[in-house]
Amino acid sequence: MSLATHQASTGRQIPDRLKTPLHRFLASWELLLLCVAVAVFILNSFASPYFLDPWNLSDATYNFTEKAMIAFAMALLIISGEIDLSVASIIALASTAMGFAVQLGAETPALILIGLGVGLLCGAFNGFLVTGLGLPSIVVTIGTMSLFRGISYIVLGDKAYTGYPSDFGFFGQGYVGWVITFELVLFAITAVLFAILLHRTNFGRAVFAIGNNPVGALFSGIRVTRVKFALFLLTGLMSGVAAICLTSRLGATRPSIAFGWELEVVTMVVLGGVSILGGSGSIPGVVIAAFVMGMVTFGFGLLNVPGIVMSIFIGLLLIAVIALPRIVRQILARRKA
Amino acid sequence: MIHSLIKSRETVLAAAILVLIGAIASRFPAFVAPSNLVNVFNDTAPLIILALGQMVVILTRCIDLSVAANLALTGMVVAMLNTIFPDLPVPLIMVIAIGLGSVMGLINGLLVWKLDIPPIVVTLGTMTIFRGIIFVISGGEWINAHEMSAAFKAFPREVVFGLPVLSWIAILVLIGFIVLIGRTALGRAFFAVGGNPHAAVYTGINVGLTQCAAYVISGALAGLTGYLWVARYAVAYVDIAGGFELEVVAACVIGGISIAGGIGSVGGALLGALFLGIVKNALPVVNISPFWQLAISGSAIIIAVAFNATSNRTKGRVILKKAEHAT
Amino acid sequence: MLANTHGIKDAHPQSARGSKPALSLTGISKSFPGVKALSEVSLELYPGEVTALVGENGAGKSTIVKILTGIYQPDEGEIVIDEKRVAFPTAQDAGRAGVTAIHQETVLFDDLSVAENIFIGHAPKTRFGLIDRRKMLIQAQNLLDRIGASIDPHVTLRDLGIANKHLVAIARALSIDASIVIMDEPTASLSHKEIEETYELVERLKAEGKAILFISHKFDEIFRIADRYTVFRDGQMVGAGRINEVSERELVKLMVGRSVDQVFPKRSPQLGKEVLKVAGYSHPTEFEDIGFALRSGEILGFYGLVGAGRSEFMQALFGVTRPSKGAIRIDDQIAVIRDPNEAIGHGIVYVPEDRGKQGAVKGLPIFQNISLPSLKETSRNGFLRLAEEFKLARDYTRRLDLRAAALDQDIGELSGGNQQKVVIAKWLATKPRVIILDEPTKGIDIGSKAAVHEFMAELAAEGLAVIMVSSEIPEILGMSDRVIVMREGRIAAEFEGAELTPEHLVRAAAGIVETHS
Amino acid sequence: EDKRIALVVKALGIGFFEAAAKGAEEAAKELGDVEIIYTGPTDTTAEGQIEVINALIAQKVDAIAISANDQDALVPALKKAMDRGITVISWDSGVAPEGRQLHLNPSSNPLIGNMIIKLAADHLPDGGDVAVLSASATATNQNIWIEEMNKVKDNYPGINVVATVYGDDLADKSYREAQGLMQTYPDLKAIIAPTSVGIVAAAQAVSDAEKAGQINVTGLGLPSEMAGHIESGASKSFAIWNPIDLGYSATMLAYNLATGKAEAAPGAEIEMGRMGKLELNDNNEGAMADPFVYDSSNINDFKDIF
Ligand SMILES: Nc1ncnc2c1ncn2[C@@H]1O[C@H](COP(=O)(O)OP(=O)(O)OP(=O)(O)O)[C@@H](O)[C@H]1O
Ligand SMILES: Nc1ncnc2c1ncn2[C@@H]1O[C@H](COP(=O)(O)OP(=O)(O)OP(=O)(O)O)[C@@H](O)[C@H]1O
Ligand SMILES: [Mg+2]
Ligand SMILES: [Mg+2]
Repeated sequence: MSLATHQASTGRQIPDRLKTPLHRFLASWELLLLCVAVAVFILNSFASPYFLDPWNLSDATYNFTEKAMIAFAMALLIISGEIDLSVASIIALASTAMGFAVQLGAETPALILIGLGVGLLCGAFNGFLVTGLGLPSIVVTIGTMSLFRGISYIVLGDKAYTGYPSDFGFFGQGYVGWVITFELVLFAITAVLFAILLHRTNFGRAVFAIGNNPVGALFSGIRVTRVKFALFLLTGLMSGVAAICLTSRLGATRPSIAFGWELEVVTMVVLGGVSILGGSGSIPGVVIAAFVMGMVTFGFGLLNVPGIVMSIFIGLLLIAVIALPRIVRQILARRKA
Repeated sequence: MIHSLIKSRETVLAAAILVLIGAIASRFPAFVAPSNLVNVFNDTAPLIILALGQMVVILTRCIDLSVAANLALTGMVVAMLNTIFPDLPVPLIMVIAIGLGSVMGLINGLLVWKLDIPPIVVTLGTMTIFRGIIFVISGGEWINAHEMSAAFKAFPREVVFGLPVLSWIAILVLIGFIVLIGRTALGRAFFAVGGNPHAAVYTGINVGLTQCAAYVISGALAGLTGYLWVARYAVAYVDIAGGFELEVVAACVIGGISIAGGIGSVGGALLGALFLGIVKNALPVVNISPFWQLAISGSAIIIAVAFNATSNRTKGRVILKKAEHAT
Repeated sequence: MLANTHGIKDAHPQSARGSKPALSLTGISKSFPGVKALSEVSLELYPGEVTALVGENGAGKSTIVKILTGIYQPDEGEIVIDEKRVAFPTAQDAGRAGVTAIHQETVLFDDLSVAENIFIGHAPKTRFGLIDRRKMLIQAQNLLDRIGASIDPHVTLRDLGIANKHLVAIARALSIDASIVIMDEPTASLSHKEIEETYELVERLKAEGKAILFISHKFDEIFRIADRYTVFRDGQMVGAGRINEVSERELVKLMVGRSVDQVFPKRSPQLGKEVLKVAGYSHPTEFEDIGFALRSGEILGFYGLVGAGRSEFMQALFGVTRPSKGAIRIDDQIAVIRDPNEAIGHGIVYVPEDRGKQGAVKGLPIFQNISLPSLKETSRNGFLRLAEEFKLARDYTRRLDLRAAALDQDIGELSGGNQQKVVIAKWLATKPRVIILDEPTKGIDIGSKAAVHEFMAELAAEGLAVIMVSSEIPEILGMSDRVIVMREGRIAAEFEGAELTPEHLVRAAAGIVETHS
Repeated sequence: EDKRIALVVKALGIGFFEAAAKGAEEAAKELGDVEIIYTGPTDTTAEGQIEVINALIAQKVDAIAISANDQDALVPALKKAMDRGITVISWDSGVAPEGRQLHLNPSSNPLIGNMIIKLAADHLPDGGDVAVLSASATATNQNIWIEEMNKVKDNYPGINVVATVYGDDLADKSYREAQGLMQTYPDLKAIIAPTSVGIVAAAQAVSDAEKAGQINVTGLGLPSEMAGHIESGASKSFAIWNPIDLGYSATMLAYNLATGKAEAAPGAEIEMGRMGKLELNDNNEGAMADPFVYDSSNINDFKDIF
């Protein structure tokens, strides 16, 4: 355009960036979390002689892999300003559907399609209620949390589905090589995919824009409802993936499967530095948070600390990790004043 | 205009409740017997009290997920106190319960106010911490009916003018809230802070302090309910009222309290709690298989919220004269 | 309530000249991360006098207002009121010390009633310390009557238009018994009639002996109502004095550090072929039967009183809301626009009026705001290319003379005017064919305003079709080739060439029958 | 070196299991070279138990004795434990045969099923409506007992089982369910709660409704928790096996298997200290002892013990 040059002469040169990438990393949440993770690792290896054993560490990954895979999708959803509290119930429903199919003689490939399909359907239902009817997601998903698991109870009652085909066990129990489990590999792959999706694509940018200002995003030509709907689908899909892994690992389905996981998933996301108010967060942060939570629970498990005492620690960690930087900032500000 | 809007929302909910009761009564007349309705109300009283506390928190754009854990911890503490000092008078126990609940509310409030940590994170954290503390102080042991003093257990059950004390307490709290919300500066500040926190600063309202006050109120009520709960069910253990926080939030939202803050009413919270309470009480009466209960309450929440949202869609401004007359 | 005896006794407006300042600021500094918003500025306000504070966007005007009302704390410096040094930890402290303000943004509560909005924080109380609702409503009604606003105090604020909300903000400011009244661009979102009423109000406050700080980018009003002026440039105080001792040119020069041509750009419109034709566009409740044609290179003005439905219509054209009837033709092809994305696809873009909500995505950096609607161009196969985004942002921010610390700075940290520049830049970057500008210079300083006008002219010259919604008559007259006047959701009149006079516009906008006032 | 035996329970904090842990400690003291690890998840889920089991495998404990939250879902984890050379037995609430070496039933299931309905019938000479308040719908042992009860209910003419409801082993939910039963069935004469949580809550609901004496709450409960209700008359009698004995026996069995002193096989008889011998059936299951009935005549002797 001709006037670009014309006006450029009057315009001031604004630098692209105020801080170098290294600067930003040094002040980042991820670095803080990484330090916590390293500290937990070191503490654990001193506290228990059993910790630094490849097989044990490999077993320990089950404490977080399935939850983390949901947490990646949940991170995107929370960044966009929504939340899905029904994820654990989606697992229950998807697992029930797979169990039902097994009774009808379904083989592993069909089971996988069913698990993913039910996850997608549940996600679509949530997405429709939130984007189609404009209802607040936190409430909608409290409702579907009861509804989805409720359907499992209707179908299963006090029964359990068992008898999954033996090759189905691979997803939750199989090893890819040495101590590397299939779930760990799946976890790593989904982590990379979600990191790319959120941080390197237009879709990811739209997610951030929506989380910061949904109206502004709409006025900028972003199809807000579509993006949000897609995020609910994605969360449903990842719950389906988790359902496959967990069902395969347990080899059985009961309606109470994965009870209470939604809060652990949300905790993981928040610990990972995703703003619960939407608008900011990162996948690497969630990955590190998953490791931290997994290692803390495993480390305490090795010391036979009861789960509930562990949860005190997770609760303190959640608050402390978020509070510490703020306290430090306040002290620095006061000293400067 | 806002009054008529809120009124209409409440009327819709009240009508839904009446229809629900009517439908149940048509097949199970015993359900609407006064004695049973008293029972249902009494059963719902803890939910009403907690929903009112939760309401002020939600009004200020916060959320308190720690209410049930607060309730359980306070309940455990007063139950343990009762076993150690069986002669402690009930009023003193209630003061202790309210005080302890307030302190826990204050912890939430200070974390939100002074450290600016998002409310859902704070209360998610304190929820697990409070539960854990119960385990630590009780060693995981239960405190059972026979370990509690008779006076301790009797108070909430005492019937006064045909209603148990538990119900009367809920009614008193309700009246207190009508005054607090409608007629005090603090009550209006809850709306201001939630409606537009940015603007609240400009009007000199201390946003953090107001939110903190909301948490203290919610905590105090959770503490009070903690004693009532433990005394009524005559048992205290780590998991009492587990998951109740979601029910409390659901009651608020069904009652039309906007999760985005700034919108809501005492009547709404009451009706939301009653709605859930009636559904819960009616299911076993209507003899629906226990396996259906979860799905039905889930659907009820979704339908109520969807209904509420459509009946409450803001019409916005109307420019055309013609349209103005038409509506 | 306003005419407190205190004010009348202490200050004699006639003899105010040379009297002691009611308020004086000295050596005030304030820094934000990366920006020094104010450095050692001083300012004095006198009872019974209006001091105009002028300066470019981002000069620090609103910052000083916020310091004076307890919203920000200064890093250094002192505030003296009635010869006493004071500090305002909260907004209520400022109110108690007799300082009240109408802020630049309307900071009110959508879900509370008008009366509550006016009195929140200092509502009248009954004997028992409870809020006296009846008294509150009566006092609110009185205040609204005083400023000539016909607003029902029972109504929920959400149901009011932007202009009426602003009037409520004014009423609120007056509900505080203050000796110092600050007005930060009070007329920016008001239309002709309300602006006149605001001027009358200022006169009355003056007569009551109040010291008034008046911030504005509109020079005609500054010269009309101010007694003194103070100029800020880049966070520093660069001049002050009596208004009758300075000329408009000098003031502008002080502000921008150079002289600026204030006349609207000369244009010789080269109208091309018709790009947009709207026929019978209707909405169930907001507008009806809107039809017009727009040619490339043309600037079409939309004038009307606030609330006439212009923005509502423009948003329908942009696909935010759906019309109930009507059709759009682009390049003589029927076009269906169901959402903004499709509008952008058709080359129609909209610079919204409500910058904070609809324009800027606060929380995202400047460069990402600019690239947001152009992501299809800057990305490859859906993958981001940051270098392209920065390039786009550099090009367009430079063209609009943006003031910012860096392109990766959060847009929310910019001053209002600079945010508007980013929003305009983001739309220009999509290389649109039709650009709709809704109050494009609202709250923009004079230098930038001229730049925006010049820009519009150049865009039109390049063959863009421009629709400009404006409530400022000089701007509408100075820029438009043709003007459509809207009234109550309908087209009331259309003017062109010699018919384009202020009288015509005002009469058409007001509806001839109602011109008795 | 000490043998480390893990006693894994459904959830920590339940009185019944705390008592079992006491029994395990008693066995450890008797054996001398045993260290007991008493552990379990926070709430009664299979996933929680799996995490605990993984941690125990990692510590290379010698034996795991588990009361399972889910008879199937724990199988893969327990199999892994056995693959790594850990002795696995289940007690109280069982695991499917492929996931454990043997299962110790507190008592024989038919005996319990018969016992709970007999307790109700004994106080209803003229017959009447009775209802069942169970734990969660997924609890293995409760379901088996109710099934066994239904098989023999025709032996008690006049006793009419009108409903089965679930209190999920939550005091408040059980309380509400009991209330619901009283409302739905005005002629209800007895509530059978084969769960220690449910029976207390039901008894409380009955006394709150001032129906103590009209409705008899019975089933399986702990003397310490039921003492008050026996006194008030809300419950005339109830049964339980001694959880201390159960923990003791489980520990003894696990020890004997882990040290190779015995082998789990159909028909085998395995020593369990003072509790005698466990006889295994074709499923490698055995019953410890008969349930014992508590009423106002003997409750005071036991209420301070467990
Ligand atoms: N909260 C904040 N954080 C960071 N920077 C800020 C903040 N508020 C203001 N600033 C910066 O301070 C400077 C002064 O802003 P201010 O709003 O006072 O300008 P102004 O003179 O009122 O401009 P306008 O005429 O556009 O309203 C600007 O550079 C702005 O970017
Ligand atoms: N009830 C309302 N509350 C808040 N904002 C509203 C309301 N109604 C409309 N608005 C917004 O206010 C602006 C006014 O739009 P409208 O088209 O009605 O008037 P207009 O002729 O553009 O007048 P002006 O823009 O000068 O106020 C629009 O941006 C619209 O979204
Ligand atoms: Mg400003
Ligand atoms: Mg407009």
